[in-house]
This record gives sequence, structure tokens and C-alpha cells, in this order.
Amino acid sequence: MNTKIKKILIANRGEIAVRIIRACRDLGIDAVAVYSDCDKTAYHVRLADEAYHIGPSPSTESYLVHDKIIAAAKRSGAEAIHPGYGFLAENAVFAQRCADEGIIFIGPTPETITLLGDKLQARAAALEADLPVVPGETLDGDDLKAALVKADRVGFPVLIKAAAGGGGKGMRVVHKPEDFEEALERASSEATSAFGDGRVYIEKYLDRPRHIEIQILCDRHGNAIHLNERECSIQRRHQKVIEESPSPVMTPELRHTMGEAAISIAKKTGYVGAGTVEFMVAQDLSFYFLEVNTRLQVEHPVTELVTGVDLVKEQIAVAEGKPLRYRQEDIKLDGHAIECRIYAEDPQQGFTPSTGTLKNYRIPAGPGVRVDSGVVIYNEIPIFYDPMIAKLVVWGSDRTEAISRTRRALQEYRVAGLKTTIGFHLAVLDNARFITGDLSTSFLPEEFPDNNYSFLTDDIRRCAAIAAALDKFSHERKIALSSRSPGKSEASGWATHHRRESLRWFGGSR
Amino acid sequence: MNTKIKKILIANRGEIAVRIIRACRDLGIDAVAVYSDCDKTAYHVRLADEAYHIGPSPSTESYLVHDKIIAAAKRSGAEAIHPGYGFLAENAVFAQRCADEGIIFIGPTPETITLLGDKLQARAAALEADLPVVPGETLDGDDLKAALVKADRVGFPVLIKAAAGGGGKGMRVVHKPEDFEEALERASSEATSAFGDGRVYIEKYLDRPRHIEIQILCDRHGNAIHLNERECSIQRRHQKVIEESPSPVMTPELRHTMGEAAISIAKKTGYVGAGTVEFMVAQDLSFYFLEVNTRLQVEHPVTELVTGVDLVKEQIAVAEGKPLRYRQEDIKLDGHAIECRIYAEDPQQGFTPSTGTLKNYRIPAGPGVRVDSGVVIYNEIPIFYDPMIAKLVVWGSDRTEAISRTRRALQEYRVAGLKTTIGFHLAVLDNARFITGDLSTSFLPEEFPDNNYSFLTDDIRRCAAIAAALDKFSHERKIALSSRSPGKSEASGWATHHRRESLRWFGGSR
Amino acid sequence: MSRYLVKIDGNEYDIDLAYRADGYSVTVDGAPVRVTSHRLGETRSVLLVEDRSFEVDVRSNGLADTKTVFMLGVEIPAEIEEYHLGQLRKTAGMKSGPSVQKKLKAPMPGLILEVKVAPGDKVSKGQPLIVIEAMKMENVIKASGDAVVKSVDVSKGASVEKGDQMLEFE
Amino acid sequence: MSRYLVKIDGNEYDIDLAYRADGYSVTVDGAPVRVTSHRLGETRSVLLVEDRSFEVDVRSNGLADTKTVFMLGVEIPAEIEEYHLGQLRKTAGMKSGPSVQKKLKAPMPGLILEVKVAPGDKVSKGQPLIVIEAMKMENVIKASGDAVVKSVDVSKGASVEKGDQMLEFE
Repeated sequence: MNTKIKKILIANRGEIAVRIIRACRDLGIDAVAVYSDCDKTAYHVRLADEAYHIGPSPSTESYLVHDKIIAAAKRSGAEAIHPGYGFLAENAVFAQRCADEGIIFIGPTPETITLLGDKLQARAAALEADLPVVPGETLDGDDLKAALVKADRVGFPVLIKAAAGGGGKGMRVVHKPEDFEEALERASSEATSAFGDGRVYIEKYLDRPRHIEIQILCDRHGNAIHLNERECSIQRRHQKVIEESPSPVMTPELRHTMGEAAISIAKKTGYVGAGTVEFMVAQDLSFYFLEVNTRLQVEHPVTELVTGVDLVKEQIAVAEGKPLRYRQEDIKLDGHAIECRIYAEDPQQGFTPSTGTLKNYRIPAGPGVRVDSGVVIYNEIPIFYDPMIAKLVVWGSDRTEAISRTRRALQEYRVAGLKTTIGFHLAVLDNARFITGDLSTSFLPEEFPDNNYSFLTDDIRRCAAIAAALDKFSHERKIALSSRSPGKSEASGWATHHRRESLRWFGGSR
Repeated sequence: MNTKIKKILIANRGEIAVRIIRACRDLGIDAVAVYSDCDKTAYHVRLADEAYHIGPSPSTESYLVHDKIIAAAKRSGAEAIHPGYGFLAENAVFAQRCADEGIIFIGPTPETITLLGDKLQARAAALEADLPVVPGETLDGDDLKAALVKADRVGFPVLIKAAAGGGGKGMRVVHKPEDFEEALERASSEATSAFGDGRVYIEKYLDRPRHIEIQILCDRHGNAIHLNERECSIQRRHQKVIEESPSPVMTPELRHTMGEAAISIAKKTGYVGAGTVEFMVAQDLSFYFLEVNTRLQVEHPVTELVTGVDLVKEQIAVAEGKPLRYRQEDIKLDGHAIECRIYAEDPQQGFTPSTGTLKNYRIPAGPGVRVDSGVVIYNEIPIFYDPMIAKLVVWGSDRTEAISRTRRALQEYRVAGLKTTIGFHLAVLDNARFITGDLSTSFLPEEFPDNNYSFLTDDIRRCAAIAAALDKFSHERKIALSSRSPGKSEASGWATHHRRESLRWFGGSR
Repeated sequence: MSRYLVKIDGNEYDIDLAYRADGYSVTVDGAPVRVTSHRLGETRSVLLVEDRSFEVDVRSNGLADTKTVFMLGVEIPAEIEEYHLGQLRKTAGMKSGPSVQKKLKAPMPGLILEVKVAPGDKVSKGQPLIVIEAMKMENVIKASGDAVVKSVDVSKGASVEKGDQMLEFE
Repeated sequence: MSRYLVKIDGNEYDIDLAYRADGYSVTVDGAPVRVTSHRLGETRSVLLVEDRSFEVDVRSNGLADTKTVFMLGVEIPAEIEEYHLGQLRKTAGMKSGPSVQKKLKAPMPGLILEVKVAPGDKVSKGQPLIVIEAMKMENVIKASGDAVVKSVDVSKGASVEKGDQMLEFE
């Protein structure tokens, strides 16, 4: 039962591939990367010990193709595959295929993935484990009229969710019956294209709930522990963008109760490995089971920073058949951690993706700052994948210190060539309600109804205006100069001019 | 007595200026940088809120000139000056000048600095506080003959140390009487040029001792605590290069005893602020007082990582007159931290300085990794100052995890254009004696007698050889191609050729 | 001497730059400002404004009168024009920036999943026009006002780059 | 087809590179090796050797036959020469690299604190010749063997750059 893993293939890309490679290096395990055409110089390829090309850029022709991943694993001699999150992470067919090929899939069993991956079965399992669930209805091939009746029974506003869903895909809030049809159609079509499964169901949409989840870790010997909660209420398009641990509203008693609930569904479903049990928490601190994510979460680092546990290493230890090295009482909760997801998106334009080349890219550093980045300078951000380029995760001795350090780190970031969500995060971290910890999943639309995430002061705007004017002035002077000295090529004149220039500009009357 | 500081001038440069700016930002305090000619685009200038030019590049004409620092502080309206380490950090005259000008000097009182800065007076204070000291002799204007008699009395090998010293400057080990004269002359001359004070003294040079120091923190209200120890035995030229906390040999009892000793000398000397009491620890774990450093140490981050205390913030709180927020029992010791000092030096050539431009510079990141860097890409490393460019500080849940993460982070570093000590650190971290924690201040000469710090395997060498050959081949092909197409400018042809090139090279017979 | 109007976030700054014997002079909205700029390369510099220090990266966006200033972790779009041209424009009562769009351009690169209108269709504000998939999300592009579709320039399954024309209105 | 001898850390590698219809071929010490190189710019690339992945940055040091390969956090100096030239050199019994130095060059930039010898002085191995201060440390440059000083090219208080000639021996 106990296998020493010597080589792991990481069936993913971006920051999570980098994260897993780092864990492998820390364990002395060889890390094998796979890459599509547009990822041939991606950071995960550069950091890995080995790298295998697996096809064209679209993920359906590369990262999602079971045969290609398995072939690369066989060729490299990897004993195990880590799927990261997304792509094949919650794909029971792939997990089964690994088992059939004699490769360790780092995750729960195919049976557990199937059970919990289907939101409807998961709901049933939760009820069996005596967990409170949100009122809702399944749609078993109902036509529109029947579906509307069910929606009415649950009561608007309702949430339409993909049975096979995750990451906000195939999810729609519907406030009025007249918007129901289009939302149902869109959610189902999105679910089909994202998961190959168009089934959706309806849930009561709670008023201003918090999203709080419990990290669990289970071994193959029946041991299961939880590693405290993460508050993930700051969401846009039902996607988390800022996460923290502990939750500002958590009490030791509630943590214990929710932790026990999470462990009970894990035990009920034979869970193995790292996983997350998601809950909605109402304003009165009553909580409802949402779903179990049978994978490593994007936001796992906030848990790592407050517990000191390296979750990826523990995943690998569990996959090797080892019993958990921690008992519940070993899990500490030290200080406070906040994660900001840095997306290549334009927040002011409703978070539309922003592709292009990272003409500048310098990550922040210093006390309390951890950056899990999937990119480096000059990388292109391709259109084919999720636009998250990095995660900034910051630790402080308390929430106040964590917030101020996060703000500092965001301002240290240097990115050029793309729009990012850095300014968005600064605006949220400056928001009074955020600072007091008064969060809910409708926080963003309530506090920033016009998508106006500017945090600029007049002072900063004025300096930016001066920078823009100086740049224009320099360009015009350069053109004037180069037209006067035609013997010199423009390019070299430009470079010389700019590299040596260090001018002092004085106020007019001083 | 209680002052809220709103603006701090940092009378320093490099990584420590950056470190202090970050603490200021975390506290909402405006950070004022000062810079010499060659530092006008340095990283500390870029990160600060304000920046003032203080003269030519040599530190004697800029960072060390009291009048210029005071003038910049007055002009900016800073209420306080943080001296960092080096430069004016342990200069009692400057500390007194600040007091006279009504500016808070972030450090102990001028009287304490004077007392502890003189190694001979410090020794006397330690004896008074019942601390064990290393046998030694002062040289009060002794001629060579008299000095030699004293050295013989102490017994060779002896250590010659500058009375006003620090950082290994003005320090020489002498193994045989016949080397004594030159060493005395060099140490005295170095001490004169470094500290303006040529006085030296002699100490018994202990056999393979460890260097272990205790971090202390004292407020103006008579409270004093210690924040555990740091082991700093890995030294070259008497300069620390790798530090860690906790020490591999420390026991809770010894930590308590040494901590109490450190607090007793702090109380005896009216110490205020953060400071470090340095000890030699013999193989039998007997310990001897060495000196007190009345400043923030280079290696303070290892203490921050295991205690969770931000030492710079606490320095500022003490300077504001606040009582310590921590009691001794609040100070935890969680996990293990290691710091590697990254110098622009060539370790294979006896650590000779390596100046130039950072043509590439990318810092490592990810779990457990903190980088305190004083430079960014394209910065020039000037000859005028200390060649330390950054500190890599890594946390792990135990020493083994800290070592493996440090190794991973070192390999992630990307530097081009300069020689650095990164490879040196990798060689040390791979050393069996280092891994078992069997350290002493003579570790480096014992384990690496020929300065041969290579950690390369044949495998890596072969790949480097292929990279070099491909580069030469490409250059030659480029020259051949450009001579065939004279219509195209070489520069643009080169760029196009290289940016688009992505070639697969096959083994000859496959 | 050059004088510019710079518009950021709806705020306008009147900036005057001139050579002087001992350097340059800068005034903002008529008030003199001490400015030092140390170049770091073609686009980046350390900018000191009245001793306040910033690292800035100014990029031109193809359009001559639009620049993006990257500083303090964020990107700040700035519209810039010659002062006298701006005054002329204002006198003529013209808005700055492009005129109201008769062309619907792709707001992001992506794949056309659905085209819901045809030439000649009357559409009303809020009506779905086109569905684009970008980075795994479906985005419904809706009409920003009432209009009549003149031409449709994309079809289902086509890939578009950001800024590609998708529809034209009459 | 090109064939090179590359010397790293005292180890020599015989590397053969050639064009082929479907790409290139590489052999190291006679054994074929699968190599892929993706360029990242003028000096950097992602190098895959038998699927092992590295990010490398190869810089020329001015000297045509010396390159520095930056990889895995460290710099690796490599001497490289055409294979047939290397063979000729070996047959002639010559050492690779520059001949034994008759000139003493500054090992680092710094300030001359002291010159301890004069033209005509006989010096023996280990004897201090010059003291340079660099980055606040005093460095005593000692004779690497017995020799006679021919000329002294620096004086106390002078600044030297790395590689500047300081002394010449007969």
C-alpha cells in the first residue's frame, strides 16, 4: 500500500502547475510538465524537471485529452499524476483511466468524484450525513413550464446551477420569472460546453449570504481532519476573487460545528486526499451545505499560511498511502491570511478578459508576502485558458496587518501591457465595509454598482498626467531632434537619448 | 512621551531601506528615501513616498554626512530617522545630533550606543551583569612588542578586533606570532578607514565555536523581552552568510539561560529598541558574551518568520513611546527559518566583489519564500557600497523543510550579468555536515578548503555545454545568413530570427 | 514650450512644459511644480514630483492621443492633446474621444457562439445581439440603444480579435 | 555541420551540431541527444535535453571563446572552441586558455590603498604587492609565483576598473 513516488506528472498549466512543481522539488520528487503549443515557453515548463509537448493550444486538444496525458506519463515514467484544479481535476473517467493504467491519480477515488461531482447526489449525501442544505429542486428533463413551476415553488430569487458545475460556469441568478427562460438556456448551454453535461438544478438564492468553506484532509486509513475555514464571499460572476482565513465572523464554536459537519460528509463518502466542503452562511450564522470540491482549491494557500501545513505535500503523502501526520489538535490557526487573485481582466469593463504580452512583470516581495505566479515577464497571456495569472497571498499577525500588507504588496506589483485586477483589489481593500469584515456574496454589486473600482486620489492622477505629458513631450523632442540629425538612425538615437536622459524639471517661477 | 510618527526618513539604501519602507507602508507612515548620485534609480527610491538627493556616490559624501541627512529630514518634515544597519546605525554622535534637532532617532540612546559600541566598555558591562566573556586583552597604545606579549598571554590563535568594529571589518585571526604584525597593522588601518577609530583589542580565538545571538526588544518603560536565538555560524571573512532560527543545538533550557543573560545586559545598559546580544557557544554548549549590536541586524527576518513579530514595526512603536505589546510568554517559536545572503561576489575567487549591470533578475517565490531584495532588473551594482544585493529568507515547518525549500528557491533565482553567491549557498545546503546541523564558525574553511563551491552534476554540465554550443552555432548561422542577405539590416534580421526561432534538434541517428 | 490637456478619470489637467537655461519648467493648472525624471529605459522612469517618488511606465496605445500610465500597481488611461487643439475642439462643442459608435466591435478576443440578428433587424436597447465565448465564459453582447442592423460581419464559429468589427448599425 | 569542444569545470564535451531535413541533429561525445530549444529573446531560451527542461541564459564575455551559461540559479563558465582547432592545439601541446600571466590585472574595481613594490623588485610567491579597497574591504593582492617587477602602472589613491593592468613582470 505504501509507495514512494519519485516522479509526478502535472496535468495542468499556469500558477497551479508551478505550485505543484515547487512542492515536488521540496520533496525531492521529479516534476514533469506538459504543454500545448502556446505554452512552450510558459513558466511551468521552465521550472519543471522534464516537459512534454501534448498538442495544439485549445485545451480540448491538449490538456483535456486523456490519451495524451497518459502517454506523456508513461513516456516519462511518472508513477503519479497531479491534476491541479480545473481541466481533469474532477474528472472521474480520467481518474479511473489512471487506475486502469497503474498510475496514481492524486485525488479521491473515481467513485467519490462521481458521487460528489454530481451536485444532486452530493446534496443527497449531505442530507444523509445530517447536514443542513439550501431549499431547492432538481429538473429531470422538465420543460420550461414545469421548471418555472418548480422555480416558483422554491421562490424567486433563484439560482440555476449546473449539476456538473464549478467555477461559476453554468450558473445564473434569476430575480424575476420573466428572466427565467433566457437564464435557463444560457446556463444549460454553458454547462454543456464546459462540462459536457447540460443538466441544471434550482436553488433558493439566499439573501446576502457569506460563502465559507472548510478545508479537509483525509488519508486511506480512515483518518480525517479539517484545517479551519476560508471566507470566500468576495465574488464576481460567482467566481471568488478575494479569500481569507480565518473568516471575520467565525467563532471557535461555529468552526468546530462546521468542521465536524465537513468531516462527517467526508467520512460518509469515503473521501481520500485534500478537499473542500463549501457552505453558505446566513447573516444569523446558520449554515447550509453547498457542495464538495474534490480537488485542491485555488485558494488553498490562505489555509497554508495560517496552519503552516503544505497541502500539496500532504496530498502526495496521502497518495503514497501514508497515514496523516497531523491530528486535529495539531492544526493551529496562527494570524490571518488574505489571497487576491490577479486576473488579466479589465474590472472597469465588467471584467472582460485582457490578452497580450506582459511587457513588464515584477512581483512584490518582503514581509508576509507570498506570490504564486504562473507567468513571468514577456509571457503572452493566451486566449485559450483561464485569465488568472497569479495569486498574491499575504500573512499578517491579525486581519488589520494582513490588509495593510496586502495593500502594500499590490502597489509594489509592476505590470505593463495588460489590464489586471490589481486596482480592483486596492479599491476593495480600501472599502470601509471590507475593512470591518461585513461581507456577503453580493458585496461587490452592492458596494461597486457601476464597476467603478478606481482608488486614485487627485494627487496620483495629477502625477500620472505629468508622466503622460512628459512622455509626449519627449517623443516630440525626439522626432524634432532626429529630423535635425538625419545621419544618425532613429533607433539608435532614440536609445541613446533615453538611456542617458535624467533631467530635472523645475517649476516655472522658482 | 507618546508621539504618533507620520513620516520617517530612512538614512540608508539597498535591501534594508526597502525593508523599512515596507514597514512604513504597512503602518500608514510616509517613507522618505535619500539617495546618492549612483542610486538615483535604485529600488528604495522607486518604492519610497518621497526621495531626496544627498550628494555624490561615495558614502562619505552622502549617506554618512550628518548635515545632509538632517537637512533632508527637516525639508521633508519627517519626525523620525531610521538608520537601518551600517552607515549611521551605531553612530552615537549622529543619534545625539538627532536628539538636539528634535528628531526621533529610531534606536537606543546615544549613551547606550557609546557604551555598547565600544567593545571594551561593553565587555566591562557584561562582566558587571555576570555574563561569561571570552578571555582577552585590551591594547591601550601598546607598541608591537607589548601587544605581542599580551597576545602570547591570551595564547595563539588570537582574534584581533576593532574596538569600534562590526561586520567583520578590522578583524583578523592570527594563528602564529610571526603573522601578528601585518594583521595588527591591517586591522588597525581597516578600522580607521571604516570607523574613524583605529583602536583594536585581542581575544582568545575559540576552537570551532558556534556564533549564536539573542534578539532583544526593550521599550522606554523598563520592559525587555528576547525573541529567541539565531545561529549565524556560517561565516566567511568573519561575515555571516547563512543564518537560521532556531539553532540546531539549542535546548529550551539553554535558550532560557541565554535569553535571560541577554535581557540582563539590556537592563544594565538602559537599552531601548531592538538589539542583538551576540555569543560564542563552545562545543560543550558553554557560552561567552561577544558584543551587543545596537541596531536592527541583517538577519532579523529569520526571527520574524519563526515568531511572527515584525521587528521594524516594533522598533517604530518603541520610538513612539509605546509599551511593548508582547510579553515574554507571547513569543512563540514556530517552525524553522533560514536566510541566505545573496552577494554580488565570486565565491570561487575568494568572494571578490563582482560589479556590473543586472541584465536579468527574477526573484524566487512560492510557499515559504520571502525575498528582501535591494535591487531590480537593469540596476547597476555600484562599487561604493556593500555588495549584498538581496536576502532569501525561507520558512519551513521544520529544519528539513526549510532546507529543501531554500534549495528550491535558490534554483529558481534568475540572475545574469554578475557573479553571485547563489551557487555557493547551494553547495553549502548540499553539504552533509550542514544538513546534520554540525556547524561552527570555521565550517567554511573546513568543508570547502579550496573555495570550490560547485554543486554541478555531470548531467547539468553536459546540458550547459549543449546550451553554449547551440548559442555559438546560432551566432555563426546568423553571421552567415546576414552576409547572404545584405538588403536586410543585421539588427532586425537578428531579432526576427531569434524571436521566432523555436527549433527542434534531433539526435543524429534517430 | 508645449502645453497639453491631459484627461484622467474625467479630470482634466492643463500641463505646460518648457525648456529653460538650467533645465525645464513644469506648471500644472498654472501652478509651478518641481519635477525630476530619471529614465530607466524606453518607457519607464523614476518620476519625482515635489519630492514625491513614483516608478512610472508610460505606454502609447497605438492611438497618438491615448497613453497608459502604469504606476503603483495599476494602469491609468490618459487622454492627451495639444492645449490649443483642445480649446478649438471645445469652442466647436465637440466631445473628446471617438464619436458615438455606429459599429459594434468585439470587446475581447474570442469565439462567436451565436449571432442573434440579421441585416435589417430593428433592435432595442438591451436586446442580445451576439454571444462570444472568451476564456471559457459566455458573454452576451447586448444593444446599447435602439437601432437598425445594417450589416453583420461575423458568423457562428468565427474567431475575433479585440476591436474586430462584428456589426454595423444604420 | 559544426563540431565544438566545450570545457566546463575541467570536463570536456565534444558536441556535434548539424542541419537535417526535419530539423537538426545533436550528438554529445558521439551519442545522439534529443534537443529542443525555444528562444525567449536574444540570450535566453527554454532548453529541453531528452525532455529535461531548463531555462538558460547564455552570455558572451567579450572573448569569443568564453561564454557564461546562467541556469538553475547559478552562472557556469564555458570555454568553447571549434573541434578541429582544439585538436590542432592539443597536438601542438598547447594549453587552452590564455598563457601564464606576465601582467597583473585588477581582479575587481576599487581604490589603490598601497603599492608595496617598485620596478626591479624581486618578489616571491605569496608576497603582498598591492592593497585595493573595494566595497569597504581591503584586499591584499599577493604574488602568485616568483618574479621580477618590470613596471608599476598604478599609484596610491588611483581608481582601477576590473581588468586594468596594475603591474607587469619580466
